[in-house]
Amino acid sequence: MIGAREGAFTAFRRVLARAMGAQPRVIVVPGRDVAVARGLDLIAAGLEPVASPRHANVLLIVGPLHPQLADAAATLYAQMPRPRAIVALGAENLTPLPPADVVCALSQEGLREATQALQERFAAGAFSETVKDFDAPALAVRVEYTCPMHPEVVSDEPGNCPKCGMTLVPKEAAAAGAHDGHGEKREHGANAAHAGHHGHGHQHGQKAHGGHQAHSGHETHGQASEATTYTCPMHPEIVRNEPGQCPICGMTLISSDSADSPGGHHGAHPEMGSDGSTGHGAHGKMDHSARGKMDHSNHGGMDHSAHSAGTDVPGIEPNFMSMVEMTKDLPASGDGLRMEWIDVPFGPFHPGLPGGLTLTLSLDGDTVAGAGLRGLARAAELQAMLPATLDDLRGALQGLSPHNAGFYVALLDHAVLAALGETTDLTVESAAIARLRLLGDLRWIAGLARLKGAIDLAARAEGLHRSLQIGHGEEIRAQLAQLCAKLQRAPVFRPIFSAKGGPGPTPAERLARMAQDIAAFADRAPAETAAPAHDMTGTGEAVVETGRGAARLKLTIKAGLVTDLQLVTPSQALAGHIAHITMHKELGEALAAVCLLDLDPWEVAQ
Amino acid sequence: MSAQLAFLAFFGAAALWFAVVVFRTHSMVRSALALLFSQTAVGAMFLVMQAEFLGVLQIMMMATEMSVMAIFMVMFMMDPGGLGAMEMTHQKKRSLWAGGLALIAALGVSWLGNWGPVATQLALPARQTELLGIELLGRSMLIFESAGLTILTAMIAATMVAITPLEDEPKKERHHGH
Amino acid sequence: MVIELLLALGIGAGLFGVGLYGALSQTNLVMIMMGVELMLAAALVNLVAFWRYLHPEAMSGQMFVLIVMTVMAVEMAVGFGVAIARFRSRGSVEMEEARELKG
Amino acid sequence: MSWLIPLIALIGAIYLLAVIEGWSLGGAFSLARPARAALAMIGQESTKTRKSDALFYQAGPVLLLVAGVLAVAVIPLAPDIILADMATGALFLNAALAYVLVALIMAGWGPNGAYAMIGGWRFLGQFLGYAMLIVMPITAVAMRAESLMTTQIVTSQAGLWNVFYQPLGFVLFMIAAQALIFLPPLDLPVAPGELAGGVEAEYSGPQLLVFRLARFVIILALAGAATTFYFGGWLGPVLPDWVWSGLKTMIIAAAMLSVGRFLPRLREERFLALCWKLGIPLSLINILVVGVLVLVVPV
Repeated sequence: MIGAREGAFTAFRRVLARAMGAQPRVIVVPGRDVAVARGLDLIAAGLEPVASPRHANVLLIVGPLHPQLADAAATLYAQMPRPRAIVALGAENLTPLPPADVVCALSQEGLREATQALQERFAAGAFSETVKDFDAPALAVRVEYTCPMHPEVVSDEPGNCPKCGMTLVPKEAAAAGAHDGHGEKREHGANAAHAGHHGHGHQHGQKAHGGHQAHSGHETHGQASEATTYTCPMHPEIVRNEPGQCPICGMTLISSDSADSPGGHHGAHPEMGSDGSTGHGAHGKMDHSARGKMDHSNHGGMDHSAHSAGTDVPGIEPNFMSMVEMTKDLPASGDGLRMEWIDVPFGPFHPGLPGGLTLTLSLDGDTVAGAGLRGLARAAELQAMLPATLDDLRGALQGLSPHNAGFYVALLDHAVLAALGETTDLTVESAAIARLRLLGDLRWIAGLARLKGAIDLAARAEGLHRSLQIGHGEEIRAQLAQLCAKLQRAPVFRPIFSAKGGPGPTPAERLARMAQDIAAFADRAPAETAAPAHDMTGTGEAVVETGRGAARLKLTIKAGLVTDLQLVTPSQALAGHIAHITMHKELGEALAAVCLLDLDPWEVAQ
Repeated sequence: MSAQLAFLAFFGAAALWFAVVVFRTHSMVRSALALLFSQTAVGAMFLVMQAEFLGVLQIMMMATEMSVMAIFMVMFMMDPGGLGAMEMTHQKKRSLWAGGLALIAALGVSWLGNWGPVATQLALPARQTELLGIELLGRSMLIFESAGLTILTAMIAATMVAITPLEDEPKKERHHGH
Repeated sequence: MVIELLLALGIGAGLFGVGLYGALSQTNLVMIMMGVELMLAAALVNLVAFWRYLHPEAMSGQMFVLIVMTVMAVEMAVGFGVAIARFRSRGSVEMEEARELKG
Repeated sequence: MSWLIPLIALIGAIYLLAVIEGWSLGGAFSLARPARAALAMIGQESTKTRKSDALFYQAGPVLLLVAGVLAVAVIPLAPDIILADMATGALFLNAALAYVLVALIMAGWGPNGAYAMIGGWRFLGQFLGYAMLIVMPITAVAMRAESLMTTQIVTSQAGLWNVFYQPLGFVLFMIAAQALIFLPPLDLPVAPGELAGGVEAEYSGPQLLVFRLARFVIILALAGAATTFYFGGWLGPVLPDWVWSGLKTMIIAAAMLSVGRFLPRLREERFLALCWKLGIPLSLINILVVGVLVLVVPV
């Protein structure tokens, strides 16, 4: 096993290994919702899904691993304690992850086989004398130094903050290799190092840590200092290529980009760009062993009048750092208490959000002060494959999203019919579409229930989803109606499903539609249209009502090839409202609001 | 050396050590929790001195108080993790002198004073608790009730001071934020 | 037996000294409150020691301890109320910045 | 040897609770499950986060366990099977359980992770809600028993169990207990769906085992406290004393573990508002009613 733990395989450890294999605790990539959409039942297969990678010993990859999630999956894998295993269901290329220990088909049968195989793998190789550290570009860490009070001050070397004179605090940023095309170095904070499950990676030994640091720190240093110039805040005529002291007044030189617009960065604070954590929370902690007390004699030349006139009032200690001065530019909070903000990534593998969706919340206490959203934007891949034959397109649409592929294919069929000039009567297909919608609704309910910890509801919704998926819809019609009625009426669930004023259909409307669908749905997939003639030409458009709003597809077909395609999905529009609907909300409430939107990460743009 | 003396010395040393840590660490959370452990050690001293009710009460109350202290420290400090190793003191020398003098004075008084005979007989804890209850609701009832009233007043007053006047609030936010 | 009393009083004196140093030397309101708490704890130790070793029969000694504990709680409540108000209006609870109180 | 019996009882009860939890949360009833999980955790490595406050990170779960064990110490299994029959037992239980808060703040702050930290501070908010609701019902119980000793509280219920004598206090106490040990629907500090485990999200291997173990000990302490305060402890016909208290404790603990399955998580400010606006007045009324009952109808 590649993820074995170092050590001799003693008799006692054999017992431990058997226990690990008998009851694997899995973390699912991209997420449990995807596993549900693929018709998998983890608990029935003898697996125990867990929320945190630290509690897991098996990384379960469901379906092909999207390249955009690969780095985050590597971080996730690195966060798992050893011994750890990788199970790939229907996934082939796992780089940068090591090859999977168990590869099986993407089905419940496959899952069962994988569980069996895991047991053997653990029993045989959970411990090993020789283990290799897992390393991936996404894990490499570059240390940069930032001021706890001025997050916009970023330097590659330790020293004092040019604005307030505080000792700069080391902070981890993503390695040079992990950021492709991000020009600004401050964006690293929100980038790959944070893209994983938690705000930081994890280390198995000091040697690995040191190695990363030395390696990446060295590499990026040269790159950064090339572009940056350093200037004195008091004497703008002094411009140097290297950090140092001003020859006129002795102040520490500050890098040009922080000198340019000290206020501008604060303005950008609510967005994801700058890492707003100032000391407390995700970064700043206890590490004063390396540094002594702040040595004032070291920067004796620091000119305090640069702050403001206020500091010179008699009776105030000469080296006093005014907190009023330092915090006055920071953005205010909704409650008027300006506190330190932290940017916390939720996702892409967050247990309460759709798998693949990355939500970054700026938290002020536990109140959301800003939000950013990143999906996988796979709709763009469709544009890249044009012109394409209808069959290719259909295949691509089927693989586009595990959640809404059914809708896409139905859209394609009806758009093609429209292009042929036939009247598209979606009402004919409405029973089949209603079933698709119901499946979506059940996943939506299960997701919300998981987020809110209502395990029973989640299990029920997932069970019904499974029955509906394998075509036992008629048998569970009554149960579906019962579930729907319960959600509409039960007082304990009312706080969740009574949200108003959000974009898209309100939860109450969606539940009402669900009740209609339960009465109307038929147990079959939308009928496929007959393949049109190979030389057909035309333009067609189709609209399908999904649970979250209308999806629209416009096609231009020339001589049997699709040359132009416009796919408009509800998630694209809904994603724009994220910042608005989460603003000033408590964290759990904000997550619930995002979850209520039922975004499909495969549709949301980056 | 009696067991009581040994335990008293142990918990006393712990209380003093944690008290010093409060002002020596840069991490605000550590500082607050060091104060908690100092107070807990004081509570343990009460237990050693056979004041069971007071000891348990002290241990219970301080856990809450100091945890609240910790979150306020994190809220109000620039660098709660202590990473920047900021200097957060002033008039250090004078304070040291003042603290030292107070210590010496208190020690002097306590060591020079004539405390008279020391009591050895003591009521059992259960009886003590009962007696304390009778004291509280008998002779000292007025004091006890005023203490309760003071706490209530302080709570209400503190809340009043802390909350924002509702009308000013949105204006200020707009002014600062954007 | 008097040695225990002296030890307890000595520890009380130590706590008081440390608390006084903290209350005078810290610049942050919350840290100053910590110093005050320590001084009050010193008073508590002394009170309990006096009760235990001098007048264990008088429950008013324990009563006094309860009152001091109340004072500690009141101090916290008022202190934090003031701290929040100051933080809201000034963005700081640093004593150096409470200039209007300096006269 | 008097401590040996409670200890064995404690270990057995914890195992049984773990089985119940696995059944309630995971869906499958399996006797071997907790043993396997424990062995697997022992075999895993303990991860260390970068720039953690190592002292708090290590001490958090241990303090939680210590708090739990101290709380269990004052719960009587039978008149003579009790680790420490303190004169202030009921208060001591509170004091020990107050350190759950400290342990969670330490465990939240220690690992230097956002989820853990939010979880730790969330628990402080939750504490402000339940703190009064756990003390005031106990006050009413102690009023009837005229003692803070847990054994005396049990004997005071010989005529009528407190659950019938002061049902209001019982309900409030159970809500507070659920919040104290952060079980769903009041599991804000761990919130698997929101914070991926919150305070325990960064723990792995043996440390996670200690954390989970401590949690079971505290659940047991609370269920034991509910038995002692409201269900007449060891009182009951035919069966031996310890069987009665053990049985009652296990039933209450099982109820505490499984009720959250059916309820969505309560939001923090809603919980706080409920506690302060409804809970505290109700517990004051409870004290008043019990006071009147004690004076007027001695049972």
